[in-house]
Amino acid sequence: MSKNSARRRSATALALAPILALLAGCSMGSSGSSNSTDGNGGSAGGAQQTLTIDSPDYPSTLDPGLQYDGSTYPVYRNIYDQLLRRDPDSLEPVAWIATSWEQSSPTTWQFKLRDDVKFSDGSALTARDAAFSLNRILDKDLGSPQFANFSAVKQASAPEDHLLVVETKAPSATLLSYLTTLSIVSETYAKKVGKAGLNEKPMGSGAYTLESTRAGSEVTLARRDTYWGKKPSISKVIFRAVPNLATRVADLQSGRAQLVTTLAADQANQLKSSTANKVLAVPTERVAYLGLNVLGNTPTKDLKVRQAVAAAINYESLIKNLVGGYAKPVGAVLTPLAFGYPGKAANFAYDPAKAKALLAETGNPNPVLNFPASPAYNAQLLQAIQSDLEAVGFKVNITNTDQATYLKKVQSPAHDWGSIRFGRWSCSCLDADGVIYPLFHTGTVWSSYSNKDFDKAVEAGRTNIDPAVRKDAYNTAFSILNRDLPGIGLYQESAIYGASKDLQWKPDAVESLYVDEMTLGGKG
Amino acid sequence: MPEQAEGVVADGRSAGEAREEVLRVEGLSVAFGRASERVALHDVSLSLRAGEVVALVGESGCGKSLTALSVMGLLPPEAHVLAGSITVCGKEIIGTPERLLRRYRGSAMGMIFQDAMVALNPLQAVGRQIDEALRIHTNLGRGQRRDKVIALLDAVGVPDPTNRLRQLPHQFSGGLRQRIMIAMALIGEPRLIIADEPTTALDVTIQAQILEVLKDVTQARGTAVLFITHDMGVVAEVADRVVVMYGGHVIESADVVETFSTPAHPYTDALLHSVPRTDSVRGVDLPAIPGSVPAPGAAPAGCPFHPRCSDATQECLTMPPLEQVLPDHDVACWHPHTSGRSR
Amino acid sequence: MTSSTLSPVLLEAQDVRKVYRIRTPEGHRDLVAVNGLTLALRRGETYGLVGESGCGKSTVAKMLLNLEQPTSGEVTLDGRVITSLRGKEMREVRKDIQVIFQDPFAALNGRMSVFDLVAEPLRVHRSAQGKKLREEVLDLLDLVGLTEEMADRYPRQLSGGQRQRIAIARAIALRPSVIICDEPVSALDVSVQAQILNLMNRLQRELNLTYLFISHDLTLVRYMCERTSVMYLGDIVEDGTTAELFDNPRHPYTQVLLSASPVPIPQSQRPARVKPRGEIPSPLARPSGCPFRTRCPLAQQICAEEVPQLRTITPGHRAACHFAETADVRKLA
Amino acid sequence: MSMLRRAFASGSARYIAGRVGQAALQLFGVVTIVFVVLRLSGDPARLLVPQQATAEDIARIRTQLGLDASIWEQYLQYLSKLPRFDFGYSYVQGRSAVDLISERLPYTINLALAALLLSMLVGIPVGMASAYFRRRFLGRALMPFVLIGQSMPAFWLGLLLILFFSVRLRWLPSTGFDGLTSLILPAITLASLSMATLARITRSSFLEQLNADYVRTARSRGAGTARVLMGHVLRNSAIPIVTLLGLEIAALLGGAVITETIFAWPGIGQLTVQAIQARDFPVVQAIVIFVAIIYIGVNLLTDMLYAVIDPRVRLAGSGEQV
Amino acid sequence: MNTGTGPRKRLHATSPQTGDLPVQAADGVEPTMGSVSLESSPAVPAGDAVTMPRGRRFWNKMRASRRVWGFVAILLVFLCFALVPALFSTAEPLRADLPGRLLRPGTTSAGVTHWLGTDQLGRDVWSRIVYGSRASLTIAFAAVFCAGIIGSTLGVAAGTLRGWVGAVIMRIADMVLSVPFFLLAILTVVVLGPSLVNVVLCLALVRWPRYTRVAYGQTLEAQGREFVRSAVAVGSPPLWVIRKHIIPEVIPAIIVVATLELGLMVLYEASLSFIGLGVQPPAPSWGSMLSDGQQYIGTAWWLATFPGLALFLLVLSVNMLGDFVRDQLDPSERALRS
Repeated sequence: MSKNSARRRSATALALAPILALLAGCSMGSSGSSNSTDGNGGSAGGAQQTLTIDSPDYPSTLDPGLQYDGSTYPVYRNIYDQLLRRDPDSLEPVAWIATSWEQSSPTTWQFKLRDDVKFSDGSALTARDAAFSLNRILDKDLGSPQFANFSAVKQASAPEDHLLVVETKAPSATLLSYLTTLSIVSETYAKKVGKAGLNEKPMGSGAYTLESTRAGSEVTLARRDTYWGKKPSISKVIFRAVPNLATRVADLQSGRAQLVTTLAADQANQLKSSTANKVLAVPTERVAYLGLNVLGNTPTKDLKVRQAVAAAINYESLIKNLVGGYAKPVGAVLTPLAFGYPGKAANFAYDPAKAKALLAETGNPNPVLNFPASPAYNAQLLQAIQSDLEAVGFKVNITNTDQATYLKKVQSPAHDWGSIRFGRWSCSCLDADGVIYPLFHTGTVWSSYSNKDFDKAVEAGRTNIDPAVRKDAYNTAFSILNRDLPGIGLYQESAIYGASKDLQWKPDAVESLYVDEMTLGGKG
Repeated sequence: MPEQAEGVVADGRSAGEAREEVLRVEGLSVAFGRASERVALHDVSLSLRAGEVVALVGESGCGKSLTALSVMGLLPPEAHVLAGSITVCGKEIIGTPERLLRRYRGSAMGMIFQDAMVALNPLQAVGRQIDEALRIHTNLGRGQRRDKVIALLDAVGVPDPTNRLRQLPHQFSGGLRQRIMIAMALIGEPRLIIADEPTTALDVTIQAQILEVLKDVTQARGTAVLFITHDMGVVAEVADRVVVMYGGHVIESADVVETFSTPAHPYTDALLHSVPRTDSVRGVDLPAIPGSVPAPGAAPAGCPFHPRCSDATQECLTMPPLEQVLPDHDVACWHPHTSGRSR
Repeated sequence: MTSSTLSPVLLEAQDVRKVYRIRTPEGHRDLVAVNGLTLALRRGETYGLVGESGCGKSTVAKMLLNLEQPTSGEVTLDGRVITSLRGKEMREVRKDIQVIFQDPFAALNGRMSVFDLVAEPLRVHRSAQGKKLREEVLDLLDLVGLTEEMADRYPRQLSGGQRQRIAIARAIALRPSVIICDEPVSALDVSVQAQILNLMNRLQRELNLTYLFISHDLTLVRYMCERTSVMYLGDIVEDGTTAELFDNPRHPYTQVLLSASPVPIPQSQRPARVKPRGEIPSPLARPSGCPFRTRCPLAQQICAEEVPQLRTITPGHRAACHFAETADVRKLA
Repeated sequence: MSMLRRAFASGSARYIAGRVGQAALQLFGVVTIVFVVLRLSGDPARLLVPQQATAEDIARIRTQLGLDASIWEQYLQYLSKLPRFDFGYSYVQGRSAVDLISERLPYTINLALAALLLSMLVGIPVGMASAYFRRRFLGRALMPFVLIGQSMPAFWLGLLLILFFSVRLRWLPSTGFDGLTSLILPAITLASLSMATLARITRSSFLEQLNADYVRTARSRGAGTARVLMGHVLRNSAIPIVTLLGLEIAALLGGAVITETIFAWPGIGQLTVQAIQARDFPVVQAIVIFVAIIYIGVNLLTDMLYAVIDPRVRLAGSGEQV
Repeated sequence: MNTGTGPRKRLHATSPQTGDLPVQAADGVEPTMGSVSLESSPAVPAGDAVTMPRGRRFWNKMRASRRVWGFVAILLVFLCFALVPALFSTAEPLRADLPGRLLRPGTTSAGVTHWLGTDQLGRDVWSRIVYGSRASLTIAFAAVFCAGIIGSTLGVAAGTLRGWVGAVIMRIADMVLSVPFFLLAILTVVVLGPSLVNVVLCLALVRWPRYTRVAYGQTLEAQGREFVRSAVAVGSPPLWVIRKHIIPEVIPAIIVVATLELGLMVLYEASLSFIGLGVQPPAPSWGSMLSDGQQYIGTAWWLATFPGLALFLLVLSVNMLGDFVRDQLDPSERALRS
């Protein structure tokens, strides 16, 4: 149906809704074709296996040029092929559509692409498509949120059918990392259907194609028989948005879903004793941290106060009790998975006596810390931190606002948001640059810290491609950070999944959720 | 009852003494409250013969409506019968199960209520409401019932009955509504009609019309009417016999002419004289009855009228029995006025 | 009796008219509640206004009290036009013109004690306070025949007659010169009515009150009033001294009304009644010509065509009928 | 049917036109207030960009969304598009706000009607029974029973139902939409609150009518309990019940946020919360308009229903007397 | 005049019918004063329902109803919790004890017996319920109070002023009613910032139109009452009429609505907590306990069940009392219709 008429029709429907509601019966339709959701992919082998995956949100778009949040990416990356993938174990970028690559200059990269890849409409995937996909994100008119990931790129081009050339503005050490997130769309198709069409009817070269969607709640993908790679064992996969955690667990327990994402530790532990289900967990590059306001007019301006905060927190207890062991201690605001991780720093150790002493030294043993938060963060964790801090004499006021207000507040250039905040950071790049640059570099939206030496070090890390030089730069940067404590690393988060015991799958650190790597059916 | 020899009485008045007794109330006492703490009817007795109109007279709270509701078996849940018997066409009402009573209501006895505006279901077409008694009590077909309803509406003077059947009560004027009430009470051809202040809410010009219709249709059918009112003018208009109640007691019962000419009970007498008459003189005080009517179930011991009675003596602190003072004229008073009022 | 005809006019209504705009399914329609009424009350008299329900007599009361604004015409009290008065000015005037409503159950706020009810007019006009207020209230209660101990009771504890006494005490609290009595006894038990009428008459003598006595009950009006107007469908159809009006009614409606009124005389001992035809028409659909013609036993062609004017038949006796001189419906009975 | 026709008769047309005019004004007010307050309350651009985005990235998105214009310009631009039913495109999903709403409408309607039906099927009989048997044990025991529903938060009740019927018994699906069975649990959850309110309204309305004079009249004709209740009282006590049902249906169609969240039901309620949290202005505004239209429409419908139930209630004003 | 026989002692010294002479009172008859004859007040046994003032009748009914006292007792207990929580709690409600988290009801840890178990941070559930009653009751009563005051004031104003002022008030009320609750709630919390006070304000802002509609209807009805006209006729100024006559008519219906709303407010606070905008942690409220506990419904049932039970008892008591009050004050129950 044509976009326009569809809109007009639904507009009329909207205007008449109250009447329609009563007159028209009310069948719940799904756009595209209707499907019967056979939730039980259960038993063995066969060609027809359906997998149902519950995650908290509905993908905000199926256009890979736009959003790439945790609910969106896992869906469309099964429809599209990426230029590169990561090795599930080493997490290094490895060949996928690009079979090999080389740097012809510090700012020019050349990628050789596969020549046997076809989009699901039958057309061949060429370097032009890849270049288009990248340039599209860089096109300011698209307004892609991914722009920031590729902002180092100057332009991409396709001098040959299967040769992709990417030029960066300056040498970029993280380019390959980011290119693992680049999904390749068909230039012809994208130009034909436009932005909206790409969202509603995505067409890629991946292992699955879109079968149907259902009003903000379900996306069904079907296996492509003409896929160039290994034929996936699961024939159909349904991504469902189930916002409530307890409901997701119930879905798994009742056999409604075979894989549920984003579990919390307590709920995961509940599944451990189950005979039908299991917990899949993997440490991610996501680091949980506390941001401390160094610039604003708050007690945390005082280094001693910041040190007291760092000493007041019982890291082990948080990890053991609240994150249920599904986390690992960190020594900085970075995970060991990322390049530039400096190792364990002495500062981050639970020592309440020291904290009290430090506070006593400041002359105010009971400083008041304002702790802005949003419902997006685990409330019990915040309360545990609050409790730890209050145990050494702080008075901590947690103030929840919704995420939009929260962001506006903590990103205010006036640095008047409060004293401490909790955050979870990942950059999909496995590199210190993606974490400490935006968090602590002078003038970035998140930073309430300013240190010229630190700025110099992270800038060096960003513009050099020599790993040794970079490693040095980050060592310097982290030593400054660990001294000044504008942030405190709490732990490395794990991605926790609940899965039916029938599901064979090894989750990876970047939470990619490739369905083609999963199989259903008894062991073996 | 001893003398119910006759079958159907075709003609009302001429049948005279031998007319069938339609209603007999004997020693009826009714009380309110869980412990019967408020006795609202004391030993009420009265009887009605076919074709007769008996006016039950009294002011608010004297028990006249309660008597009527007892006859219909429609006492409110907080009231109950202490003693006595009520027979309608020879059938006992007191103690009869609700299921059986339902069969009598609307067929053996019908009731006309005071305010037709609220006594009619405001949301049901009047035809349907009139028809309901037929639907309940007869096996007549739809058409037959409709014909009956139309004929009756015509008889009570509702113009264009065929079309107005479908209308709702609010679409009728007060007078027409009361005519509809009458038709509704009469449709089941009951032997007894209880009319509870059927014209109180109406204007005098309309009242005259309604009283006439009521008399006409009941006389034609030989229906006995227990006519409840507080208006002595209306009593004079309709009644054959008058039963006066006060404070839950029957205090006087007599022929209509005698009631007005020689009221024996001081209350009846005072009631007749406290109303301005054509010969009342402006500026000269009316002979008012002091005090006020006792609340239902709260009449003083003894003669309920004694606190307001100019003739009251110590004796009046016990209740006088209802005794015959003249032929066919009963009164419950220790000091009845037997020869009319002196003033 | 004749003294009142000599005393000056106190309350006067001049051609007051009240038309309500009513929305009906067929659009806006005019409901003529009062159709140009002229009335003059002389100081010290009791003036009767008789009519059946819907004839507009209560609307007249409300307009005289300035509780409703007339569509046209004006009301003067002691020579002062009060129709246009508002707010404070009108509240001052209210001291002088008071009202007794029909239903003492509805007209007294059940949440207030008798004392507060009687004290209310004194309080709002700040005419007495504290001990003086209490004395005055007790005086008023005494004046209407109630005891001091009644002061602490609530209306629901009182009988209808007692309630109406309280309403009267409220009305006389500010020593008004005129009291509009809108059906003052029709909600009361018959045996109590006489007490209230006697009280009203006594108060009139003692306080030199002027009454407008509105009623549907002819016998009451006949007993209470010196002069009387008869209303039908928003019009005055006949007025005059009460004696003349009742002894020699000239309008067929008055005659019918008199004839139809029930009197406590057994049917067999009084003349036959004249019953009007049909029912009172809706004020939304006033008949053309004479408003009574649809029910009048004597109606002629002319009655539909011409509106009969209120004209003097004998001095002090006016009627609005084309055949006022000869009409006598009683002959038809 | 004839009554229906009469209720909608010519005189009503003007009344309805007047009401629609008023409603339009009201709608305009709501839209304006929401428009202004929304824009003062948060920045959608910050929510759209990834964490590592720079201030320039955010500014770029703001320009892209037209949020850098003055609020007046934005407002005028928004208004100018409204007559064409152009409510704009979702910032988050890029799809037209109208599409997003209409896609979810059937789910919302289904759930709302199911819940309404359920609460009527339980609430009205319970209310009737507790009024009729008010002096007996049954009448007294029924109300606390329905009150349990009224005092349970939806998320608690919903999860209990899922745990019991889906996880333990495996009788009913926990989430999803497999026809009627999927509807049962969310409908019960949603109905629990309105059920109790409805029962109470029915009870009080019935109590009032049971004491009415016409009931005695009907009994004086020999009508029995069933006839009195169903033939007379029910219709006469319907108006407050219909009023409440109107409010309930408006509220339900406006979205049952928590029930929808628990059962992953893709209705308007979930969309509302998502859109507000993401400051997806076009969608929020479209929802506001949509809900207000429903509210106004249901109000109007309720008014018309009054006229059907009680012909004395004329849409156009006072009734006539013949 | 009297034809009876024997000597008679007159009950009345003179004939009361003459009216102008004082009447001697007999036993049980009111003595009269003044010159006008007087009806005796009806001799009604003391304690009779019909003649007692409303207030006393209410208390008598209440005293008679054992059920009602049960509900009053529940409310009183909650009130005591809220006023002096320290007397009833067995542990510090805010202190987290991570090793002792999610303990089953009845478990003893570190010398403290957790009768209702501990929550996900190891805090004592019973103590949190006790302390939580403070926030929950404050929110419920304060929100109802604020919304009731604002709403009824506006309703009475709209009803007395009518005209365009009334129309504007009522249209605004309609406007507020037609905005989804969550939108309004979130926007309010966003604009004001989350705090106990602001939750109250937010709920008041969302709920006032309910009272407005009821107050408006009652005011219109009261204005049609004859005693209001009577008050105007004696010259009462408008504010006097409103204060003395209209407001007392409006209040019973408002009380009825308020009792219905009270329970709802606790639920609403729970809903706000569910999306994180309710009472701020770590302060306990039943609503936040419920919403925090819901995730644990499959593993630690006691987290949500006990605050839920407390909420149920509160809602039940308030509702049953509300029903009782309504049955006594407002049998016609217009109150619920808007």
